Amino acid sequence: MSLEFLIASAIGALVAGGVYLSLRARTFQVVLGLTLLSYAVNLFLFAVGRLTVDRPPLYAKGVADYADPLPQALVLTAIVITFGMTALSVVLALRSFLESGSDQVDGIADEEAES
Amino acid sequence: MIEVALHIALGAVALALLLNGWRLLKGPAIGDRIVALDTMVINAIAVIVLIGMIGGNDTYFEAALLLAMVGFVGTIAYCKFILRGDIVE
Amino acid sequence: MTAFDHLIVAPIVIPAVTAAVALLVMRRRRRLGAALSLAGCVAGLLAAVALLVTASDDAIRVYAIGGWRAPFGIVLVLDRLSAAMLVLASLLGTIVMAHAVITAADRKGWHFHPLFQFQLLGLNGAFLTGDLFNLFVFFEVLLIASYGLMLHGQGAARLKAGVAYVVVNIVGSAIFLVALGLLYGLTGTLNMADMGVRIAMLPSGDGGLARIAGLLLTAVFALKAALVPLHLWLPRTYAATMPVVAALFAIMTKVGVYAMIRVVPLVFGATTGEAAWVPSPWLAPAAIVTALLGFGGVLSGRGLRESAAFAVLGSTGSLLLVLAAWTPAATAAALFYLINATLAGAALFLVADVAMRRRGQYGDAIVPTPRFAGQDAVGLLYLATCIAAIGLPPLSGFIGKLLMLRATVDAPAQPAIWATILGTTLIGVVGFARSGSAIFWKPADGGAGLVSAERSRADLTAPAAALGAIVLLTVFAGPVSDWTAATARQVFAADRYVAAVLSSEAGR
Amino acid sequence: MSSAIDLAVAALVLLGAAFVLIGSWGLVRLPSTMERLHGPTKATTLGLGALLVGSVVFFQGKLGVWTAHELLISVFLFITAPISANMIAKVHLHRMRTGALVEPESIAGEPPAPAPDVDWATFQAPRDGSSASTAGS
Amino acid sequence: MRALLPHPALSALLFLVWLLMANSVTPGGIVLGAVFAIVLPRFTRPFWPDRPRVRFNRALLGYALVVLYDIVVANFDVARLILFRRNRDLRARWLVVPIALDTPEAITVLAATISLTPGTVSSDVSADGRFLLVHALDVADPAAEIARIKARYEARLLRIFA
Amino acid sequence: MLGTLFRASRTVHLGVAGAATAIGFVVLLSLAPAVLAGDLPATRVAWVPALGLELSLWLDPLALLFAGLILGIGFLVVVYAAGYLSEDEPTGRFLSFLMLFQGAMVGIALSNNVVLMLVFWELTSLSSFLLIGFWRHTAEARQGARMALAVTGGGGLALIAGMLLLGQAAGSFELATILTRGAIVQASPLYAPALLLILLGAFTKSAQFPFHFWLPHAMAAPTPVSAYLHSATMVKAGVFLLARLWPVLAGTDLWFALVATTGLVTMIFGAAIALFRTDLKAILAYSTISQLGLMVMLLGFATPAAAAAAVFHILNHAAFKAALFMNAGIVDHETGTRDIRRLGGLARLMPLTATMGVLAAAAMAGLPPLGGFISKEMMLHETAQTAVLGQTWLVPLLATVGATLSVAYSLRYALGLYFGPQRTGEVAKPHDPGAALLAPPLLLVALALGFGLLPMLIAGPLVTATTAAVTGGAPPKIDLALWHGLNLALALSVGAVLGGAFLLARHAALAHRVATGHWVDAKRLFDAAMDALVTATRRVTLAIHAPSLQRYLLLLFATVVVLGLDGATKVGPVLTGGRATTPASPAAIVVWVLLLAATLTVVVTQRQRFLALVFISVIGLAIALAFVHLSAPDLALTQIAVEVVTILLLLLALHLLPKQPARLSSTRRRLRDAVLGLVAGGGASATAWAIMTRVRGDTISTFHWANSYSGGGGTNVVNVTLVDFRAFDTMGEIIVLGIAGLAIFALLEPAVRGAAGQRLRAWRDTMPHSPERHPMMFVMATRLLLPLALLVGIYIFLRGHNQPGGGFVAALIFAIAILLQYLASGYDWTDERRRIGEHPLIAFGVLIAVGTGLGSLAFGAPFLSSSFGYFHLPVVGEFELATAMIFDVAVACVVLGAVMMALAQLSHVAQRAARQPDAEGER
Ligand code: NA
Ligand code: NA
Repeated sequence: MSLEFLIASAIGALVAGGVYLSLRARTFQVVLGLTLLSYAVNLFLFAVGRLTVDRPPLYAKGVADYADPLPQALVLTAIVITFGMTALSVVLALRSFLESGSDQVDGIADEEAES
Repeated sequence: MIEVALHIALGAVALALLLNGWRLLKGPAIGDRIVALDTMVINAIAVIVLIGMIGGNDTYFEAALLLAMVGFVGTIAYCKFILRGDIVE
Repeated sequence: MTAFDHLIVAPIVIPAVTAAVALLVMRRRRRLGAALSLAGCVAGLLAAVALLVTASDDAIRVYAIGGWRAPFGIVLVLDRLSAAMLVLASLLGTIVMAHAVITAADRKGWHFHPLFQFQLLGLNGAFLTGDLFNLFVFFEVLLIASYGLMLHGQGAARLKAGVAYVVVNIVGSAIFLVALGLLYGLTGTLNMADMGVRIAMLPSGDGGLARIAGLLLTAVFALKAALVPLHLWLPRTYAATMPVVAALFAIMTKVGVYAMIRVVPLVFGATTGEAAWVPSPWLAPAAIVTALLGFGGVLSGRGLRESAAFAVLGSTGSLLLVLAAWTPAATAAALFYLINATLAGAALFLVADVAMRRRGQYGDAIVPTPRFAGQDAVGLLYLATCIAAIGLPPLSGFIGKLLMLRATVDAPAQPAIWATILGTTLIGVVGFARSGSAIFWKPADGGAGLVSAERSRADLTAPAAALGAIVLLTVFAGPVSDWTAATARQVFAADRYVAAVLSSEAGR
Repeated sequence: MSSAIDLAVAALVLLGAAFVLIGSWGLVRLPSTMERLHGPTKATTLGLGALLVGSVVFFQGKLGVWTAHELLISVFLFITAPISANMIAKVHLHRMRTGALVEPESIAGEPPAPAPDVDWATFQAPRDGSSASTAGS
Repeated sequence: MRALLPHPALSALLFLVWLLMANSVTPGGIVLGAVFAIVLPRFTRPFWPDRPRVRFNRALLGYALVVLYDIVVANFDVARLILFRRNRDLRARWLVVPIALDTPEAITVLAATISLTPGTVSSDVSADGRFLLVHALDVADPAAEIARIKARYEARLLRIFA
Repeated sequence: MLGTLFRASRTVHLGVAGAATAIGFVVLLSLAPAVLAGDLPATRVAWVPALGLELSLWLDPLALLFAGLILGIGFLVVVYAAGYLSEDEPTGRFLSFLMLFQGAMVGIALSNNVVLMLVFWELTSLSSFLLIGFWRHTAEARQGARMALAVTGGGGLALIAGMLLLGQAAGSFELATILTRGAIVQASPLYAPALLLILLGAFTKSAQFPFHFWLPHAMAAPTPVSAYLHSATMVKAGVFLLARLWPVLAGTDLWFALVATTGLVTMIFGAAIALFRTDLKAILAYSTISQLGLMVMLLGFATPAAAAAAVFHILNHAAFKAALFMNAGIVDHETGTRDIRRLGGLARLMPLTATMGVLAAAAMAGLPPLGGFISKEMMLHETAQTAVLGQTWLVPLLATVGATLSVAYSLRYALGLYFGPQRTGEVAKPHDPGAALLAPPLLLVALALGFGLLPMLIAGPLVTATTAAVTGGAPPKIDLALWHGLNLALALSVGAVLGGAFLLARHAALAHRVATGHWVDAKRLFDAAMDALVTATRRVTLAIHAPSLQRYLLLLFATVVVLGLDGATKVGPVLTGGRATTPASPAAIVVWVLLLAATLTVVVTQRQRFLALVFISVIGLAIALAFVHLSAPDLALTQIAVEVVTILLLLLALHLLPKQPARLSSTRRRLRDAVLGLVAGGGASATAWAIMTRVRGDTISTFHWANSYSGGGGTNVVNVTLVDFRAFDTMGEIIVLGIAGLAIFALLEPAVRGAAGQRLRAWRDTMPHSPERHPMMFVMATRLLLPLALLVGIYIFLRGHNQPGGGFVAALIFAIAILLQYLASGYDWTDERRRIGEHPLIAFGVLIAVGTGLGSLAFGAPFLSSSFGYFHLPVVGEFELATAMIFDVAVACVVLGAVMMALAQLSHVAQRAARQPDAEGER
């Protein structure tokens, strides 16, 4: 097995789990789903720089073989942004639950409330 | 010799991780799972140290250090959650 | 570099500083904070207008942030399109901010002003940047600010709608990242101009991946633009949030449209082989359904905000339908209509807000009410706004629609496009006539008038200003349409953009 | 010299890894939570300790780089690991007391009460002013 | 001096940690380390208002060596238990250790020491702070084990935390 | 124009409106001689060149005729309105709508640009909507207005399409130009669609069958409006349009088939209905439909003589129908009813009104010596020249039927109102009204009479010139006279009169049959269709837009999957590229297994939320290890730190959320989602594989690598990228985080009040709790860890530029160190010991970041340009300072502020709710 295979399949598993969970009817599961998806996305974004073992992008003269630093910078940015978004969505999910007493997002509770 | 020892060591630690994973999945008590997770963090530190040695690169030690410093926060938080529900009182 | 060259960062610096200062000041001195915030909006508008004037010489100006030249660093690009979007956003922002301050909507919750300014920052950044990842970052800025604003004032319905809005957009952002990653992996660049060039040179085995990336990007932009079937978030979000926020959001869907106009000709333009115009086959059918559902929603709306939300949806559908032809003429027409649709959509929400403030417990429900203060004036405003939104003469919406019809005269899908635009207009006319006559004409049983809290007419200012902008757009439709035509030509001359960005002297 | 270092490093690394593995094996095979809790302490202490010392020697001796971060890692682990263990034990005690445990209890059974009318802190809030109480400080 | 260094032990620890992190002993590193060693304790003082004084005496050094030694020995002991002892033969016991130490800091150090030596885990403190609940993996004689803990660790700690 | 005068007095309103109209009319009259002599006054102002739209006006005879009608009758209507509208009606509003309408109508008449004409055209629909709905409190007015808008506005939209096609075919939007290109247009493939669409516009506006139904309901408007819109002007816009475009469009078989047929059918149909209506205005409305049909039919014949007849009939109809509406209005005004069955014998009570009414009705009936007679005879004459399907008798016969019916309803109007037994409606003794109401119809009747007695003198030149303008040819020789000798037309005319009289005599019996018959009511059909449309739309809208996030996401994922498949399959897909893969070590495989197992477990145990969180931690740890293995130490650091904070956040939230909720989804749905997930995951895997196995081309990061040290002053290329090459991204990123903090604060701050506050206070955890809040060992350890962690944070921060680390991770370490205190010692204890608030941290962080950026402007460098230098201090030695580090300080400030704000707010929301002052009151 190659590292590429491991990463690609891990991305796939995380995406599959993320998609499945974010399609659940309650906010917490959805948040879990988003978390899995963001792991997958970060891994993917990282992987597009190709995989490099033991060559961290720390500049040294004469070194020509190094991991692509740019995707790493992008993933860092993405991790931070994802964290902000996760935090907000978690709090919002809680806040909405506190306000309405329901953590469902399938619209069924709303329909009941409306009728 | 070192090379071989390092790879054997890494294999052993990896096996340890696998054992942790088994306990984590199996439980049965919530405490078992938390122990397993906590151990996994410690073993992960070992993995990082070994990777650093294999690569002859001390760049990764901060990751290990950080894990040693904040890794237990998760464990504590899980425990506090079970004990008190509210982790910040 | 002259001081004037640096003006291009003003649309980002001004709101950032205003937001931070307002955040510091607001805790103790509310009025001062609000005044600062409004002043920030005006300053941003002035800067945008100055940039618009600058851009009118048809040159494409490139500003290398940090001095790192394209494609290695992030560059800001000022061309006609970005300048026009800046002015539109700033103008809308100023009007909406004025309304928020006048009606004290900014006091319904925390941090309205910082969030509002950050929202403008995100918009301006998105319009200016020439870097795809930076576009993502500014998308996130404007999105997360919009989450905060959308939830301003709170309440169960708003929170619930907010959850859906936030989650859907988070997933959208994830898809954006995947597309970005794919493009970087293929081309090794993030600069949009450079990316277009490199996609054109991809080996043929990579065409499929480039196409996937292009389509994923399209999905992301379509999600922002609320294109069917990715539109479902919009009606509830816009109807559930405060109308003043929804008014600002009128430009949010247009950001998605902007991104398509910017990215598709540049990155997936004619020269890119297998990836050329990759979103095209999907765009037009989706836009037709969007327009139908949008104006159908206007017809069936139960509240002013809901129908306004659907009107925004419908207008986006119409303009994407035209845009999907990907010709300079169609793009020019779509841009003109975009300006009108943004202002009109915002005006609809502002008028809805004014009506809600005066109708007390009746809110914005499309039901008869007893007479309320300023019924005629509000009714007249509503009428004029609907005229602009739906595209009846004499206001600019009509001109926009005519331009779009003319621009698609030779399009292969011309019958479908025309039938959609005209048919949805009719549906919208009927819809607005129903809602308007129910609210402003039909008296409720039980004669006594409503005593509303609203005594002054100050709250009519901002809607009137929005309408004034529409009137100006109508009167100066000639110059504006010339501008959009020139803009479209510039957009489609991707080689000029590429040359300007990649051969820029600026930077290290 | 070099071979001595090689030998030392190899020995330390293997020793460390062995203890890490034994610790985790203990986690798997010991009969209940409280007993399993003893496993990881090996990994934390001698397991990682030996590895880290091995690493210091390795970098110093093989690459000529003096690194001491490893010692810091141990410092932090020595501070944090007992806390983790303590908290997990509390979880176990708590679950045992509230009857939430479905699994076999510790072979040690229920802990004896420390003294008449005094109970363990997990079951009885620490008394103000006592050294088990952190309130007010 | 007291005003400058409210907690000399902490400052010393910080200084040491800084040097360890910096990985090298340069003049610049020493200056920075000194600055942080002085500033951080003052900055974090509200979080630990009445830190006990720690004495730098032989007991401290002796304690450290004893603990390190015990850790190594206990590791091998417990390794043997894990590898070769059948579960049903394990003599796991709860030990109730009465403690004479009277500050939470000192009790914490004692409890941590017990946990760090494999085979015993400090599980709880009594509500009155006078007993430590220790879980032992395999003890034949609980009373002897309690006495060992008190003699080996607590006695020394009593001298360190005066 | 009058809008600004809303509050002025009624007299002022009327004065202004009347004067404006009169002035317009006078100006028109002054230009008339020249126009009739062949002059073509025109003016043009550019408006939207891109559209071919310009404010281009001209005044040819046809325009003159229509504008004259509009302004002349408009003036009379204003005068009439002065008498008609009571004091308490909002005249200002009324007149401003009326003037808007008038202006739009004049605009249609004078437009020399078809796009401009469209603008005016739709404006008339809009303003008539407002006028019809003027009495908005009545349901009929509102419905009538909406219906008129829907039908005429809708037709207008078709017209837009038609006109644009016409312009396209003709190559110009200039009317004068288009009119000269009839041959080109008729040869164009666009001709048929253009014609159809234009006719749709014309027919709806002119209430041609089957679009006639809106017109009677427009009668809900005040009578002056009816007189104006529905007789003289708006409805004639369609006729005008046909006349206007005659040279380009007329003359083809298609034209004849569509226009003449529609006109003929409408003429008969409208007349037949008019005969059986009982509301005066309804009678007049249907008569109008019929008369319009007549004009349309004539234009459909497409001969110059027919055109002349149409033109003359337009004049006649304008005169007598406006007079009749005003007459009906007087009757309504004086008697309080418009029901013809409740009225009769009014001639003795209201002699002047009666005289006018009878004369106008006679004109409508086509009786000599009124103008109506002449034009009707001209019409009959033209029909006699027209053969359809080879039959010469068919058209004249049908036309005569129409004429007969019109005689009948006209006589019914006159006789039923003014003769026979006296019935006076609501009022005992109605009488003639004042001059304001009488004068305008009087003038119009006089005109109608004049058209009969002195046709050539009054109308001859106008009709001639207009006909020439319509046909676009030479002025025809026309002879308007009452007597053309004994001919077929006269015979038909006489027949029509006799037939009409006969019909009227049998009216009662016929009316009974009509009343008892089952008739399709177009209005009811329209209403039903509209209701069905609204209901269906609402149902569809609600069904599609159900408030289900699941649906939103399902569609989003499905769309992405479909688009991805489309992208991948259209061109020959190449999955695996040429890059050599990297063999995986056993450790890597183990970590992979753990990740997969944890992911699966999260999915399986999702409803046991706490457990799911534990496994989330495992995934995070595995990814951190992957980053270490794959040469991304910075990412590993960040991942580790973020993971901790995320878990704390999730646990805090989970505390207040249901912990093991019931399952909601059906098995089918779960299966569906699982399949979708697997497809999406498979796609993601394949894509990732494809990209990872491709040989990496030239990337811009080569530049970053090469310039990191020399240009950015740091060896950690990732960090230099973050704080220098792409510092702009980072600025946006910290702003995102700052906003998240602010938004979370804004969300949670008010959460302790209202419904949420009540719920928080009522909330009881179901799990049994240990009484111990702050475990001693934990508290003590965290207090020791705080300075240590801060030190590590500082270290990580300082080294970030050259080694893994940086402001973000440092700030997270600070945050975790402080959060540990919260965890150990509680919120209140920690909070009162904190030194800096989160708000200022975020604000200053943003300011520092922007300030760093602006600082470089002072040196003439672009925004966010970094600089660095190496300095030497005694003792300390050489060290580096870089502006990028100031930027990193900003990063750290915002991150610390935002993270602390999020977690601190979340962590004590329940306590705050409990402390809320109104907490007691609720119980
Ligand atoms: Na121990
Ligand atoms: Na709490």
